Amino acid sequence: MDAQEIIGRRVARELRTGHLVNLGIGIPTLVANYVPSDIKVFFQSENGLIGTGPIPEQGLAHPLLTDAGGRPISALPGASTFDSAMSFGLIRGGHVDVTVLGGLQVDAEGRLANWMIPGKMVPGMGGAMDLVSGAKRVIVAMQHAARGKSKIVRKCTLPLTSSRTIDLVVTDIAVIGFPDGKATLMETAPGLTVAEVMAVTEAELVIPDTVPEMTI
Amino acid sequence: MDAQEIIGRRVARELRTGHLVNLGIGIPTLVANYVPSDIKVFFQSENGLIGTGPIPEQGLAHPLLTDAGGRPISALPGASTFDSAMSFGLIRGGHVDVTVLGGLQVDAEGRLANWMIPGKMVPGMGGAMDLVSGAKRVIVAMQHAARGKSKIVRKCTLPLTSSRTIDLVVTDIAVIGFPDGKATLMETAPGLTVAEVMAVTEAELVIPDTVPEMTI
Amino acid sequence: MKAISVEEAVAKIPAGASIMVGGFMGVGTPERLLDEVVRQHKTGLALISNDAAIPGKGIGKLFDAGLVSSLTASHIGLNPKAQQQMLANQIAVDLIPQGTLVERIRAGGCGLGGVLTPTGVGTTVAEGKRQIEIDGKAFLLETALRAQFALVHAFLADYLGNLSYALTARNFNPVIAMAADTVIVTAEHIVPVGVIAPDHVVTPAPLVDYLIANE
Amino acid sequence: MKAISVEEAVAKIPAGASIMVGGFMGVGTPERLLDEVVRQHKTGLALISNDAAIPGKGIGKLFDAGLVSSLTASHIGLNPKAQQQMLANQIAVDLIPQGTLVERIRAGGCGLGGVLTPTGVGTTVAEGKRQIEIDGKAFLLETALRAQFALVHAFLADYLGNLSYALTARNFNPVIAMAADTVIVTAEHIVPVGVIAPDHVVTPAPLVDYLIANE
Repeated sequence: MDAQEIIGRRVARELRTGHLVNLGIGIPTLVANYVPSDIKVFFQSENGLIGTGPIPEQGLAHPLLTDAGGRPISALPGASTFDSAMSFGLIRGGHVDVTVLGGLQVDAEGRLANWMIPGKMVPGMGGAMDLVSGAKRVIVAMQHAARGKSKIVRKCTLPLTSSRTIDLVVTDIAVIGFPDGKATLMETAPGLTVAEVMAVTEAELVIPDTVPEMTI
Repeated sequence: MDAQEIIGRRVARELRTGHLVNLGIGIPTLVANYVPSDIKVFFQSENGLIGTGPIPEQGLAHPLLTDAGGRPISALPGASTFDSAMSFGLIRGGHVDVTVLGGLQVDAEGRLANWMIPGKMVPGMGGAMDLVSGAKRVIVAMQHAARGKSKIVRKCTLPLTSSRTIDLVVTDIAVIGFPDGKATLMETAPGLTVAEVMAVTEAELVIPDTVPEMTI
Repeated sequence: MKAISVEEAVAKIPAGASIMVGGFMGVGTPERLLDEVVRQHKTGLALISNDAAIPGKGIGKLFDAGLVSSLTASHIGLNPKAQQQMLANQIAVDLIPQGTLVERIRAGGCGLGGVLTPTGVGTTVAEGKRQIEIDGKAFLLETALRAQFALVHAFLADYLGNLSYALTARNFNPVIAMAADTVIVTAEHIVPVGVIAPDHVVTPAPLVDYLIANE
Repeated sequence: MKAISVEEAVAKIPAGASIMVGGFMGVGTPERLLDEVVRQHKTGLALISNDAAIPGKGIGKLFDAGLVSSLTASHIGLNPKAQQQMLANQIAVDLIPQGTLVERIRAGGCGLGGVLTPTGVGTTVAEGKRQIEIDGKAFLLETALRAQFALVHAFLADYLGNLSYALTARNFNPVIAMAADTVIVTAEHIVPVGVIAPDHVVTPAPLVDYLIANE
């Protein structure tokens, strides 16, 4: 199982029937592929849709039905469409139960930086700041490290996405939560020891008495 | 022609094809009866309708189609319905071209008091404050005097509806505008002289060189 | 969303709860829920609604039964009972402009702290409120409004909880459906999923907690 | 509402005008209007839109033709031309959170001076903005946004100007239709009055100034 699949499968286990879920681009998008069939969630696309379905078959795509990246999607029975004011009313108003976003850095207190690398092109924050500020639960799904450097850092050096802290980080090697506002190792990826995770994590981690392996 | 009909007919002449118009309760409601057939306006009911039509025939009323007072109305072809946030977005956002409201007092600078008599029961301002603050043009339609006392006063003694001044008052004996912020006699009712209007008006009126009779 | 009986739904509302109720002069009000609130005699309610309707109809029933301890509304002019209870200090009444009321509820539902409105500047409505100038124009800062429960009346509800509304019965319903911790809905018709086209859904299913089932 | 040709409509837009354009990554954008804006070479536009789409599509065409002098948007990540023009200081770009952007436009359309949003507090977005505390929680004061022109794309438009939208092509269109001095609309289908049921009208007719007629 590759790193992205581990992350996608583990995040999917956080979803419950009835949840309204918003998935960011990149790894978060994969989560939809791993939702167990007995769990019925609503996926929101922030361009104005609840009830996103899979990519339509060849020849069935409709030009006015796309995801937030402009790619064709389908809509499940019971879907609803709305304008952008409603879409972000849902997001900022706490109606999104879970948002899953990519990350550049998450720090020891749960702050997220995911929209800007100073000195590089700034494409804009899109809906990320609203999602992190407003969703009931924020899960970051990302590789644990980039080019050998831990993305779980002591303190974010990149510009923050929100002053609101996130709830959970799922990486290819660990699940980290923030009880009492401190990064805490909740689970390790199959086959990895606590010490191995700590060794590749810049932030200091609180280590509970028992740290189970991820079930994926 | 009775006083109310004079007022209703004269106000109706202020409406233009394409106008979005909101009529308050009482005398303003009568305006709809006197709109010339070649003028096509949209009437808004602030409970969520553009395109209000006449009271439906006996037996055709629908319980979910009423005016802001809860009375059955009909909807004309091309009508639209919406929630209260949209309804007041239209009102406050300047999309209502003309609102016609009743008045308790209008003063020499064009301020309106129409929602509260201290010491009496306060039923609440409903949508009046939003209408006066937000409509493009505010016309007050009222009797010139109540119990022998002029309602066009030097200065409002009743609580104001808005700090925004109104554009026109149409009464049974005069049309008064507010160019340069001063109550100015624009027209007199048929058969009345300027002196007769001034005699029953508490506020000082600017009198232009020519004051035509109302065309109704 | 869970489909439950009207008795079960109303049993979830404690005495003294804050409730928003849809409807405009009794049109678009969840009558079955209000009848059951009266039957279960839920006292001390903090009620937020456009108006007080009239005795015997819509929200008026709550005043008839003496269940309201406070009311936030834009007018109560057509309900003499509500007026009497206000004058007798049995209920605390906060009368606010209708556009301000709906915008405060919308803010509560959309995660905004409040809005700046020109309505009420220079009037008694401005008393005790922060006034903020933007480009030389004065606005009142009106804060967000939420409640524990929203009692919503829809025209169509599908099995998932998607809602649509009819004609002037829409009014405050979709707005309060976003601004309460628990949203309870009655519908004129409960229909299969797909009967309401995606473009015609006004309140998306995830906003609805309980739908009152047919008997 | 007046039905006019696309040439006449665009001729009303002066060079340097502020324009809001509907669409989200090119979906729900009035392409015919943008093609004509390019043909008439309207330069120096102050553009307000969700994004910059991609070259050759939707709003992207305005960057291809070098017509934009400033852009207010939530992201331009998928349009390299817009990015190049930003880096070359040919266009001034103001990037703001998407929810804040749409709420600022809604405020402009609804006569609000602004809204208080938690989005951006404690980030670079907060720089230079008033921060207001309500019940101990911090919010940014985000002010209303309007434009001279809104270019709207609808699915159905009736002869009076009532509009409805399809699927995810709704996005910013109904919001900008309230926030501009002049509203110009293209529609996939122009239909007789009554084809759009009152409950399905999203943008009421009086908001529309010009509808682009079929050729």
